[in-house]
Amino acid sequence: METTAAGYRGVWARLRRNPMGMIGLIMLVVAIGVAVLAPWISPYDPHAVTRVNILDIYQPPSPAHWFGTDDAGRDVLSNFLYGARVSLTVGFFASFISVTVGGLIGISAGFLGGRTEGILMRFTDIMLVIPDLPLAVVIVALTKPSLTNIILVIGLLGWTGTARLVRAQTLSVKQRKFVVRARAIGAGNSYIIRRHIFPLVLPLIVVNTVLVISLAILNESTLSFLGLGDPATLSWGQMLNYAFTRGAMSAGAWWALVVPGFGIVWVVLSCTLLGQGLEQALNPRLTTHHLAADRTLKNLPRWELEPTPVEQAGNV
Amino acid sequence: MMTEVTPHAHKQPLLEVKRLSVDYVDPSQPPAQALRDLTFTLHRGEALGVVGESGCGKSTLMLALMRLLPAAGRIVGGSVRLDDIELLALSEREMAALRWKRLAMIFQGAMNALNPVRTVGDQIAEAIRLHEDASDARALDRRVGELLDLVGIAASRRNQYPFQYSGGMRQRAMIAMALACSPDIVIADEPTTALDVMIQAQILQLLADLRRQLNLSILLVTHDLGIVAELCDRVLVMYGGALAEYAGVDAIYNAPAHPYTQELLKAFPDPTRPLQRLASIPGSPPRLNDLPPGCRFAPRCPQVFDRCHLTPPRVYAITSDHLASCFLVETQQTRGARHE
Amino acid sequence: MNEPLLRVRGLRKLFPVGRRALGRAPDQFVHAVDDVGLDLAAGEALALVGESGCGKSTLALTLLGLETATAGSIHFEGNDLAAAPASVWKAARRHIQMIFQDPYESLNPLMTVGEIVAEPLHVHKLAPNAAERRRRSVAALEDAGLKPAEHFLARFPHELSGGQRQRVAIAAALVLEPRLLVADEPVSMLDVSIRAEILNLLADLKMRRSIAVLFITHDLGTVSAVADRIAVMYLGRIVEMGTVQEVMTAPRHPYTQALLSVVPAPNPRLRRQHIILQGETPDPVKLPTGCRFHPRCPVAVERCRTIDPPLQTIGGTQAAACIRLDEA
Amino acid sequence: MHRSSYLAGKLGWAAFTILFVIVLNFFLFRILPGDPARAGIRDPRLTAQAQQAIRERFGLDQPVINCFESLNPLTLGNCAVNPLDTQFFIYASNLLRGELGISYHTNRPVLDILGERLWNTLLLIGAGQVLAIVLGMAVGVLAAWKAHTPVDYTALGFSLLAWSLPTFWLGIILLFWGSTYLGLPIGGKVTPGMVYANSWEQLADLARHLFLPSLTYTIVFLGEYMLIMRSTLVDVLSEDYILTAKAKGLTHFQILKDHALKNAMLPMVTIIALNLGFTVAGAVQIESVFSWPGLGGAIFEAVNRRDYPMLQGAFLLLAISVIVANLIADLLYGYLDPRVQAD
Repeated sequence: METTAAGYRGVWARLRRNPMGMIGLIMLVVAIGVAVLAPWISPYDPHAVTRVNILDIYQPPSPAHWFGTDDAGRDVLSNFLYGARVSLTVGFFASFISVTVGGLIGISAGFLGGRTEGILMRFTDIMLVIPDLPLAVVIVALTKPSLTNIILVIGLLGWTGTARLVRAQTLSVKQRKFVVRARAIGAGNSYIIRRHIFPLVLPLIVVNTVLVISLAILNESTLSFLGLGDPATLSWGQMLNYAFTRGAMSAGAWWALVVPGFGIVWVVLSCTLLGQGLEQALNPRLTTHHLAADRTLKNLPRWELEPTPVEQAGNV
Repeated sequence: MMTEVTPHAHKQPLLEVKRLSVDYVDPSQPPAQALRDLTFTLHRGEALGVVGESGCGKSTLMLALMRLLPAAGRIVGGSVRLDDIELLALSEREMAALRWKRLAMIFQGAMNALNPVRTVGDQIAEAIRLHEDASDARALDRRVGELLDLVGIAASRRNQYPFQYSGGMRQRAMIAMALACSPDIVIADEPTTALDVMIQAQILQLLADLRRQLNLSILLVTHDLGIVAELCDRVLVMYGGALAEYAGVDAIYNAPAHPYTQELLKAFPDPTRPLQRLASIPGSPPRLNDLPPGCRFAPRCPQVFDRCHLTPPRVYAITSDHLASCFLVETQQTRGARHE
Repeated sequence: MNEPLLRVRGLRKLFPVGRRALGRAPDQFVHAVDDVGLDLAAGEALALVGESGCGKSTLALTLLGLETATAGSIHFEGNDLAAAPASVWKAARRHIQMIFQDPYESLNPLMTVGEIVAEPLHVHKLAPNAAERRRRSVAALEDAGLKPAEHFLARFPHELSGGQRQRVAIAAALVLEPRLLVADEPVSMLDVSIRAEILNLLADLKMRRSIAVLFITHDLGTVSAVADRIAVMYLGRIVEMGTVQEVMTAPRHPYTQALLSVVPAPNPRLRRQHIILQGETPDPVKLPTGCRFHPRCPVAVERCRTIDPPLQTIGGTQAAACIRLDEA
Repeated sequence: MHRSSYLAGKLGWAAFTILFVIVLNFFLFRILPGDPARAGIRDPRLTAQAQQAIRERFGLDQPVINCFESLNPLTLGNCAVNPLDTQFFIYASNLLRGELGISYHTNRPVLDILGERLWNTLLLIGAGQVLAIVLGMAVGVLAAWKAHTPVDYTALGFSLLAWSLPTFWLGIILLFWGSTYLGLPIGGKVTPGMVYANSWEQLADLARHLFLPSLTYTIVFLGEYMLIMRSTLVDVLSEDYILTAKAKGLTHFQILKDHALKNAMLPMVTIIALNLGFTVAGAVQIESVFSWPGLGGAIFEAVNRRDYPMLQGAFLLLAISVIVANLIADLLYGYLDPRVQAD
């Protein structure tokens, strides 16, 4: 991705005109709002100990429980609202780790080059080929499944893509003449990275972060669904795990299966849309699509032309 | 070697462009008037140089002639006649059949204009297969070899890919491809920019030789007045999407009528007269979506007067073969008329 | 004789090619710069002319310390920089500045004009405070012909035209008050109408501020607007050197003659006989034997295959590297 | 670059990566708390004899590697041990003989179980992946061709949505729908206890079981391939050589077929290869939802049953299959790209 001459200014203006990006942003803001406001907007407290009656289990949606109840007679809506907190926490923290590690490795490899780059990128290539989800499953299964561990595992396995992207971008920025110029002036490596490389790699990192968040959220929900979630918190993935393994299917309790999944899709889709929109806003392509529909002749007047001015001017 | 200005005055031109106008539309901005009322002719065997600085509309002109404008480009008026065919009235299918067969192109930067994953010979053969009967594979193969030979590439290199060619050879291959269907007109868009001076000279020599051999009509689009002086019979100087001056090559260089042409020539270094100081034209070309109300060159013109800022000048004829879009021409003519 | 500002002797820059096999030294090299010597006096402009791949840009980068010389010496104001430690280089860099070919690429798009011009002061910690930096930036911008300078300080490169950008690049070089300005193809990306402004500006800087200019170009046409002397390079070597008058009116090396003959003249009445060299510049890895120009030379004789001619003075200040000089 | 050296380089790299995975697989299980060997000794499901057998087979009395008696808890040991007598070497030589241990759950050799399961995974991935690639690329080509038209926006919207669906959740929803309304089986590969009259019936039963997981797979990856294909092709279509082709008089269809697709396929092959990692991750999710007896399912079951030898073996095999798939893609790339073919 090439950072445009316009820099960061105008990005917001372009993002505002980008329907995908704006829909994503609004969806993400709504999700964050729900997570923050969960204690105030939830009809029930999911942490409260209640005595469960067999009749409370898998109640269909009703005015008391808009989204029905789950396998333990708890209000699905309240769990759903609180679940946003877990997903977003994991998403933000894990992607922070991934992007930091990947960014550092990518910038170092791209900027330093030579042997450092060779070693770092070989390592990245290996990590890229090892399937991360099965590896995450193995690691979480061997350690204690806690939220911190899940964040660490997802974060530390999810940096490879970022590293490759950041390296490629660093390489292209490094070759640009203003970096050579800075060197010719006598600027040192840390100055050049700080002042010339990083600001131009940053937009890419921002776009990438948004996408890494969505991947982290997907991974967390998968781990939780596979029964490797933190037992102390209730994430959307865990809600699905409980529903799936505790008879929601046979009970026909679609609400217990649909609602948490909807939450995951909402957040992941919001990040995906925002990421796409941001990329287009940061990197407006000026390329031409050569097979675009041919509209070049529209509005053409008939070819019976009045005499050209040249002919009129015939005072020769 | 000097070329007479009007060898074809009474013959019907091969290509006749009248009042061609092109806009680029952008929903968030007023349309850019990339080309306005451009009128010129091209005769068989003639080489016409289209000269102008970046953004003057010369590339737009070339794409409009081939009807290859990008999606944002609109031909909003005018006529392009090849013999008796009105190109702007053809359907897309009819136009496609005519492209390359009669109007071929040599693009700038042949690295990108050749498909990197197909062999050079294959890309040349493709053009022939498309427009001519090519059922005889042997003959086709021989033809490709001859074409490469014509541009000075060993026929044995037909099975190589563009990346195995040097920059100069890619440009030669591009020329061979342009000649594949024996077109009437070859449009060359900055065919030598980004090439070294010596390779540039080789390519220009090649174009000149081919033109003589094949009686080609060449439309040479360039920013380099020197190249035009070397190769062309007539010159169309463009400024801000419109005709500034249009004349035979000798008149343009030795009796330029438009101040823009005059200034451009002063800015161009002359190797035969070293140590002269170059003149520059202050300011920059107009933005095509925000044109001045009067003459497009008025803001930079050293001979500007009041009227230039008010209305755009028409195209005036100095002689039947020398046109310029400048009020000065009109003034001189009326003054001349009064003196008579 | 006075010590010139810049004295280069026997400068060589080789790039190894291919893979190093198990600790063995590479046996093939790109001969980018191969035994080059030149002098440049204060306030003098030397044009270094050659086709792409002749080593002229590598020579510039080596003079700026962005490439390390393989052999030879670079004496700048008496100090040999070729073998100098980083600290000497850092001090010298204040006095040697460079401007690049592409003004769209050589300015950081995210920095304002003010920041770009003040950057060298910042890096060398030359201005005690922001006001001083600003004062000197404004002065440099005005020297580079951007007036009023205040009008430009807060603008970004993309808001400027190509010519203005190149002026900003020149201002950023001038702010350190350099003694040597290396200009690598400074006008080849600019439109003709703007080209002259920049060339004239360089000529003025040379005259008024006695800054030495090393003007690198492939275009012999633009040389005379700036330079006093010309050095023509072919495959890493200087093949001809002399004043502009000498070289442009009476080139002696067949390569220079050919190069000059193909510069398009902007007038059809001046169409001249072109000496068009066939083929392309040979691979700088496998250099021809003898004179490295002989495979393309229109006047080569048998001896040229074996004798590698040195640069020899012809008369006046002109020198050329050709064994057939005496015959002509 | 010569084609043979390209080939050799890629093969060597794949071998090195597999070696790395083998080493990782060993140390991961010894650094993290759940050491399968030690856990195995304490596993109440095993008889004392079996435990003794494991002890010997894995050299559990031996130090992990030189100088380290054990890694978790970290215990230093003798550095002068014959390297052949360490657990690592025993693990490696066992591996060479195809000895991956014995499943705690079934008491069968892990290798035998995995051998059966590998084919099931390949069947599932193969069916889903081929369909997703073919359909995804076809829709992607269409969207790129008709970029910025309603066709494109519809395809794009669908793809972004599909990309955002958690695989397992889509699986659940499809399973819920398919089993309720279409009467499809709720999981497994075959109907238990069913007697087939002929092999057609057996095949039909397999197809019924394969339908929903394959559909899930196809939908999820369809979106991804479509997005990649579209953006790659849009880039290619803005190249100058496409304009050349148009100037030559080729129709849009000819340009797509003869010029754009081959250029777009080069990056596609690489990207598809890199995606295989995620593809396999998808197998874990789908196989657990549909109780499909594949490698992913094996990992899921092994986690729930704390069946460490199975977990270790399944992970190893899964990682190796991804590496091999990547290798195949690299070789394909070498075949497609003339810059590798040449010379």
